[in-house]
Amino acid sequence: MAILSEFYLLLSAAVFSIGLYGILTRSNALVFLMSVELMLNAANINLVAFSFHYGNVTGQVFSLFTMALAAAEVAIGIGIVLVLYRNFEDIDVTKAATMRW
Amino acid sequence: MAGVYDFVPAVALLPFLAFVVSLFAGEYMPKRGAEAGIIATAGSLALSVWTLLTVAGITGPATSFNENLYTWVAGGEGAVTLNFGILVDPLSALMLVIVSLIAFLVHVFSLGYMNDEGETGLPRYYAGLGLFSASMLAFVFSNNLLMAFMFFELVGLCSYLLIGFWFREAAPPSAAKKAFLVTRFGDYFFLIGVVGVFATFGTGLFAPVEGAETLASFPELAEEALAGSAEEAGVNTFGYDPGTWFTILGLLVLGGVVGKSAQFPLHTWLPDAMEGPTPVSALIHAATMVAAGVYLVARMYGFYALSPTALAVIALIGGFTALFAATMGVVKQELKQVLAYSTISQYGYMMLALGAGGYTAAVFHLTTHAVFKALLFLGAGSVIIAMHHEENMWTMGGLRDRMPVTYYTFLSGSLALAGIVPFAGFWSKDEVLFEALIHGLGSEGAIGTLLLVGYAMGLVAVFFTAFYTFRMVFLTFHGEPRTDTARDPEPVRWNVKGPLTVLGIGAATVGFINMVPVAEVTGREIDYLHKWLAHGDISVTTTEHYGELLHTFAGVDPAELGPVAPGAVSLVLALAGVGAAWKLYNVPDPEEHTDKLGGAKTVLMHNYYLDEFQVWLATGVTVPLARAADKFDQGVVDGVVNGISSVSLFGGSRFRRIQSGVVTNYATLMTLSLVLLLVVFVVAGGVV
Amino acid sequence: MAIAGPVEALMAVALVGAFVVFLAPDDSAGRIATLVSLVPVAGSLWMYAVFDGSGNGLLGGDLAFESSAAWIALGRYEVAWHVGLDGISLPLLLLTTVLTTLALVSSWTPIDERQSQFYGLVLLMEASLIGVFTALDFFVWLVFWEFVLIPMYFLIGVWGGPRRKYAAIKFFVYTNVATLVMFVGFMALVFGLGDSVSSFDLPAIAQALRTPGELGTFFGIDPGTLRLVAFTLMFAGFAVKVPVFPLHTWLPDAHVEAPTPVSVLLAGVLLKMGTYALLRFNFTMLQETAIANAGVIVAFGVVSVIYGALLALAQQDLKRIVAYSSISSMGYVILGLVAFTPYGFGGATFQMIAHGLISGLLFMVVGVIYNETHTRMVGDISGMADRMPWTVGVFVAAAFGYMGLPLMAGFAGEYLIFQGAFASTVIPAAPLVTGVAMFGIVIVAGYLLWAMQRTLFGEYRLATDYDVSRAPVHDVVPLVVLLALVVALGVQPRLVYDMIQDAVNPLLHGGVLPWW
Amino acid sequence: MVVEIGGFAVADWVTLAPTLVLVAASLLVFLIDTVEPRPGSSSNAVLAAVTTVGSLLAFLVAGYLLVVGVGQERVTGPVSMFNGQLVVDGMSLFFVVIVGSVTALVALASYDYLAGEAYQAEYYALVLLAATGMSLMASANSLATAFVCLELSSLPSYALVAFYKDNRGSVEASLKYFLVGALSSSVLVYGISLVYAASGRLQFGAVAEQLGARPEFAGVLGVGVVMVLLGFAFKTASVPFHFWAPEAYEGAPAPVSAFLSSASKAAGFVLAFRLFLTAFPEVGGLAGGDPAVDWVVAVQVLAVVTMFVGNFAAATQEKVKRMLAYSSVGHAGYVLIGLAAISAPDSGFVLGASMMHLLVYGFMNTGAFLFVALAEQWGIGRTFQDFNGLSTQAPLACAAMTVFLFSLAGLPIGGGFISKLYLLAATAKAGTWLLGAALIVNSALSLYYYSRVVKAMWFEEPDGTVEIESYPTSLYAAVVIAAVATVVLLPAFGLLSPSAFNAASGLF
Amino acid sequence: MTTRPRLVTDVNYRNGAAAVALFAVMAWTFVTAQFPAPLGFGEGSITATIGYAMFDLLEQVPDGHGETEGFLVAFLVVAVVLDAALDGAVMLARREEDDSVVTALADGGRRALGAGAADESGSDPGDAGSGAAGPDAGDAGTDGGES
Repeated sequence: MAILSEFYLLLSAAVFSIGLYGILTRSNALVFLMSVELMLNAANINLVAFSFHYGNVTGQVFSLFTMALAAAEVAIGIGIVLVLYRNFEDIDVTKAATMRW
Repeated sequence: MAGVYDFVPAVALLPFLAFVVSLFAGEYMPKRGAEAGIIATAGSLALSVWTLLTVAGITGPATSFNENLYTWVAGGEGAVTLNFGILVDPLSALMLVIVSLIAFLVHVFSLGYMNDEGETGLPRYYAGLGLFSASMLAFVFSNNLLMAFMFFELVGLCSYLLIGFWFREAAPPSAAKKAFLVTRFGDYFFLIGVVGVFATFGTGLFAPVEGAETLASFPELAEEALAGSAEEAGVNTFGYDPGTWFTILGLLVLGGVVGKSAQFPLHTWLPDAMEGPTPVSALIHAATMVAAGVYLVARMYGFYALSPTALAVIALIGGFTALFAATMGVVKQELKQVLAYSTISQYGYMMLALGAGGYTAAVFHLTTHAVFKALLFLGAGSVIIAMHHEENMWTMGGLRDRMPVTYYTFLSGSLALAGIVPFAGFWSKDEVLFEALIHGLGSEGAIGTLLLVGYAMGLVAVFFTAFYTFRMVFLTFHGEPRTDTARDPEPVRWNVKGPLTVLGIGAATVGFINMVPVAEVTGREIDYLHKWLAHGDISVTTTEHYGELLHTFAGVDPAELGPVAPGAVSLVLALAGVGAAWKLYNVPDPEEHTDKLGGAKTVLMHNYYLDEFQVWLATGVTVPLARAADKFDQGVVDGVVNGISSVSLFGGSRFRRIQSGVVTNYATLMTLSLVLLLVVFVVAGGVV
Repeated sequence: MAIAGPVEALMAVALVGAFVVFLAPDDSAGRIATLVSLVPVAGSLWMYAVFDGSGNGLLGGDLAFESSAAWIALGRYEVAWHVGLDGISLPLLLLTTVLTTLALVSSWTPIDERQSQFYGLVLLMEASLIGVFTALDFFVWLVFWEFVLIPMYFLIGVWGGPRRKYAAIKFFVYTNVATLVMFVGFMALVFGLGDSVSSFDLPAIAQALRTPGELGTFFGIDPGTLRLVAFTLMFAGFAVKVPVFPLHTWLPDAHVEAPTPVSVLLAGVLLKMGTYALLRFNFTMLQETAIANAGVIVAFGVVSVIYGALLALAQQDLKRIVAYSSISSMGYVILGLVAFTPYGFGGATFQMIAHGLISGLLFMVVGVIYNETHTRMVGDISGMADRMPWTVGVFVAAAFGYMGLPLMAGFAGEYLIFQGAFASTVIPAAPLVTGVAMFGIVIVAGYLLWAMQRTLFGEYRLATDYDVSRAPVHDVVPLVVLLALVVALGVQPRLVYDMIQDAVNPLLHGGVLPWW
Repeated sequence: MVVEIGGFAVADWVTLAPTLVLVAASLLVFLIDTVEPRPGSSSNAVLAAVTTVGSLLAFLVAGYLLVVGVGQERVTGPVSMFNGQLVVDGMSLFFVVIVGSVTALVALASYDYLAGEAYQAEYYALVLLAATGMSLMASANSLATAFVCLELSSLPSYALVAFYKDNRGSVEASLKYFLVGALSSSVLVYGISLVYAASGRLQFGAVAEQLGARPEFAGVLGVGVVMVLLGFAFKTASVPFHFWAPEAYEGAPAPVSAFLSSASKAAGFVLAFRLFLTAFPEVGGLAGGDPAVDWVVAVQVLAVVTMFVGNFAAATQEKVKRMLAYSSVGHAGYVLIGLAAISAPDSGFVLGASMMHLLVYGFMNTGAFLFVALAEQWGIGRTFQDFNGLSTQAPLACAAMTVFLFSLAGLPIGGGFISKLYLLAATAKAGTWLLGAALIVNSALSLYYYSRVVKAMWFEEPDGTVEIESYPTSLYAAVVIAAVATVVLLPAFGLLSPSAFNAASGLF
Repeated sequence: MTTRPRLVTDVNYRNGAAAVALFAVMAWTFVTAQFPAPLGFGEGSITATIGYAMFDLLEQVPDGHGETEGFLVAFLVVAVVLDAALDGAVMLARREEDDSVVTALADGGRRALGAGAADESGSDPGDAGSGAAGPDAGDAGTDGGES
């Protein structure tokens, strides 16, 4: 007995929202990066679940690419966080707010 | 036929050339441009006389002339064609002579009044005179209403230029402005009338043009429309009854007449216009600008004769103005002011005559008035030269002995003005009153009553006219000199005396062309002017035809009454006026009896507060209105424009605050908009 | 049909001349520009002499100097370079070239910095103005129409008065919005025509719009409503340029701040773009809409006349007076256009020329006085006639021309409009409405006479510290030339009126109009 | 597998030549960097030259392919390759032309701009890699490819914005860009996963086929479509995912701002066009009937809001560069009209308008940012007042800037005039009056703020504190070339508009 | 001060509500969707299929794995992406010898002159408030409340 696909969706929505919640409430850049990872993985849950739902492997393959891209993104992200720290002596994303309006 | 008619345009063109020459070359001429003007007006006079003789049939068979010469604008199908053309008939031929004669004399007189006094800017002066004469002459021979209007306006321009000749002083430019503005106000109605006439009839011709196909004149078309149906005559009456519509048009045109001929209530500019050089005043009052209005009514009399209402209005305006202006003339202290009011008054008589069906009388009075009023102004100019440009009569006195030529010619003019037999004014004024009386008596209904009212006012005015005229004469020339200047006036030269003499003789004799009472009494046919105007090559501009029209359409008919008794009445009144003046002012040391008038004097001195009223209209109504409009424009109309921009920019400056600089806030906003979009487009299923 | 003709040559001369002048030294830029601008004058006079067009260019008349070439395809719509002249555009072309040259000459005195840029921009503007009055393709026309704004913006903004920046931006944005609004209106029409047109060729569109039944339903809007919407949008767009109350407030600011030669062109030519466009678009293409709403349109015209004149009465600045009176005078053009009579159209077109010359003249003469006195306020100067007799003489003549003195061009234009409007069967209560509008001639006399009395006459007095002397000859020459033109056109309007009449008559035939 | 190019039969991947040129150039840059790791000025010139030539070549090749009709109806029809993951058609080539031209201009300008900076090789390599990603986005025909290519263009961009590592503005800009970008790509990929959930496919055509007009899971699909739409909104700097744009453009080195605001935006748009028109036409109701997911209206809303946000915020800026950044947001709103008004019967007309606007925008906006680069190079400051009287010292550059600004505002001095009116006509054609009205209002407002710069340069008196000493050649050249191109695009608009129209029509 | 983790106290719960709202909307949508039973995979190695798919060897994909799509392009591009990421990350992360220099590009190199920016703010509505918005002005946290 397979689990109904709606529940995968619900799970992924929950993961997505948790990641988003982290982004919205926390100001630490690294937490931000981690939260983004959560959100990307929420998508992966969907992809894998619906790969099974439709009986094709497309979703699974794509989820692999998503992971790879997540890694690349974090690489750049960490680089930016580094220079952020050097310039602002902090990794609080809300501190870097000199440009506005 | 290369006859005199081919040269008629030159009557106006010669003074125009003089204008050009004086303007550009006057600086280099010994008399600063006067030469050109004198030669040109002399030429015009000669041509005019020749024309008159031709029309009279003295050089050949009596003819008239009416042709379009020049297409100003051709509108093509469905639109009227606007032409310039020349109409020479007895009326215009006579007027041409009068105008060119006066213009010539004024030019000569100006040598004495302007050149000898060492005025500067003379080329401008003579250029103005030239243009003035040219415009008036062209106006006189215009064969259609539009052309007439155009030169009518040019006359107004010239009056502006000449009244404001001494522009460095404060008063003349103001007077010039007033003259133009007030007449412009009248011309506004005139212009509507012109447009209306063309729109109604498709033509503005005063008289039909004979040619390959005859072009009908608008009075004829109006006559046809009244007689038959408007559609048949091809007349568009804009949904009105033809009679009503023609009355409206006539009254609109009359607006211009009232303005230019200084009739009540648009007469206020004329006394102010005395700020101009005196020869200019002579020209304006005698032959050009002011005469233009009355001439216009005479010119299109065939149209007015169709409308009893218009006639009654003309007569009433005329009669009232005659009396009204005469009363104001009684209290004036300046020589020229008195003359100014007398002009208004006299033109009122002409209007009265026209309104009362006395076409010939009006033309007669126009003629005699041209002569004696020009004389009086030039005489006044002579006095002013003598008095070193002092115009107040109370500073004069006793000039009779020191300047006899001026005195006797002036006296001749005054007698004419006062209407003392046998001077010119008597005959013409008498006829005006006579015509008003007989038509008032002879016409049925309201028009008859109204004409009688006009007559009554005119009759009363006779007394006042004689009174103020001789008050003026006595104060100026009789008694003891009241100032040193009056004791030792500056002598005047031939160029002043010459024109005075010519006109002085004229003022005494010109009335003989139409001595109706004498003709009546003696039974001899010496009413030459009647004959002159009664017949003509162009039948629709003859008094015969006008008489028919008056009878048929306006219901104006003469009563059977001899001219002698009414003439005697007015003569008695005139003599009474002279006598009163004699009694009061022909004393060595006259007093200002006007003080006895009390409050009435104040009212009269202020010209019944009409100036004040008109100034109030301009500065008390129009200017505040304009200011209010300006405030509205700046505040509301422009305010909305600027407001939109301010609101946008303010909105922008608030709007950009969304970009708070904190990336977490961005994320929140992004999330919220995502939620919003989802709610609208997914949960609710779209906008609609 | 040639690909390039005299029209292109005129434009090219102005355009190339503009760039030459941009690179010229400041000292000689004015002279070079003037010389260059004489070529278009000569060219347009030659075109006038050999003009062989007939009929209305948009309604199948024979165009003179026509040329066309394919240009752009927007979707399935062809945009082609298409220029040509008919009896309406040729007089306006003449006005443009002549007035530009005179404005250039009159710039010699007042423009004393960055001359090469100034004169180059004026020539640039001339090139685009030529385009506006000759283009026969909507997009080509629109390019020129909008391009005019750019040199104008700089001319006001760089060389203008104290509030030049405000005035420049106001003018710029205001008129630009107007263009966009108008554009949408026109596009709706073109698209509403559906398959019956496949280009933006104005004659094709005009003829299609005048053919009953060609305009289809567009997005549920029935043809009648579509016409009304398009008419409204286009009228609003053009009304800004004219300008018509209440869309006029950019004008006084622009005029007052602009340097005098620019005011000359602004009043003399740029305003005519608006009425020209109204004539070409609204009153050629959407006649039944215009006729059905004549009452509203004429109200805008009459209100402009009276309101503009009243505003002029309240002003103290000579240029502002002339600026507001331009609103008044252009109101007459609206009155003439909406009359739908031969003289209405003809008079309106003639009035464009006449007002172009006279307002240009009046601005120029105010400028000459300003050059000497450095003030334009009525209260600051009096008795100028004492010091500058000839200039004042021209001033008086120009002012009377403006008041509609007979035998000057303004009278001819106004009279013909009145004649046309009075007999109009389209305007409700035409005689009355015309009569009301005509009251403008009294007010105009009021404020001009008042201003003249205060400034020109009376005792000489000046509130600024300048030594006033007679104006230099090159300041006076353009005045005299203009005055001569004004008089010539007043005495013989047929110099241009015949071709105008020939070009406007077809507007009253065929199409949707019942008769004429 | 075989297509014909100009008479020669070649393998289908040859049509990807522009992309391959870009990749090759980036590898060459890496190679040069390897040979001389700490480059001197001479190798900087080589790097810049390689980048410029490479992107120019890509531009020319794409242009050639476009002209000879590759991938277009009149020759071969769309060239689909790699089992439908990529497609080369008129639209993709058209956008490669845009990307290539912008990249070439940016690379040319960067030579002077970067003089004396370290990490030049990395800079050029990243530019080229990002350009590669953008050119591939134009061809992507599958959600997977699309996402990967999008990341290829995004990741180098983040790094490029932070190029001035020790400059707070640059780093802050990069941080915000990255964070917003990361969030957006999460949203995008989640959206993709939902589309997959609703259809079981990732390739555009297959998705459309599976969904049909009445998809079973409209709700899930709807969430997916909206999320994908917003993912692209990030790339195109459209509201509500535009927040990064003002900061990133302001903080980044000016050539990078030019690159991002022109090329990157164009790439985002082409992908959006292709995705929505080939994957979601029927669910959007384009084939008739009620839409299951009314994304057209959603785009309309976004377009209007984007216009207003961008232009109103731009109107009151103090800094020229930030003003241009906001105006770039505003222009995204204009271009969105291409999708928003797509319901028209004649959609090629509408979409072609957007494409032409992006093309012209590529030159005029790049030019404007490059002028700012010039100003930064001069060190005169960034506010409007700092530009006061600049025309007296640098008339040529100021004239070029004037051309850019007026063209951006839609005045007939450059191609922007026709493209903006074309867009306005498109709104009329589609009967979307609200869009037209919004375009008019915003256009007017934009004229106001663009002319503020012009006013500062030409009307104001210089304050006299700044002397311009250098006139950097390559930067000047780039500015002037962009200006000339902008002007030439007015008369030459007709040379390209049929391509855009045909390419756009080809999507239906 | 030790470096052990501490309870975070500066959590912005208000912003978090947005995420909760999003979850509510998504959950409502997903729960209302009625998906049929999953098809599931048929015969064949999924791992192998993933490999075939990555290399576009689609003819090798077993029938039971449905219409699996090819990913060769994505595969190649990801390779380049990783390249780019590496390049970018290295560039950013590399430490300079003298990284103490901190300039603000946002000031255009005119920090010294920045104070005079309010020259003509009165004359032009567009410049309203120019004095208040200096680039470094609001750094201290005056801007928290906007959103």
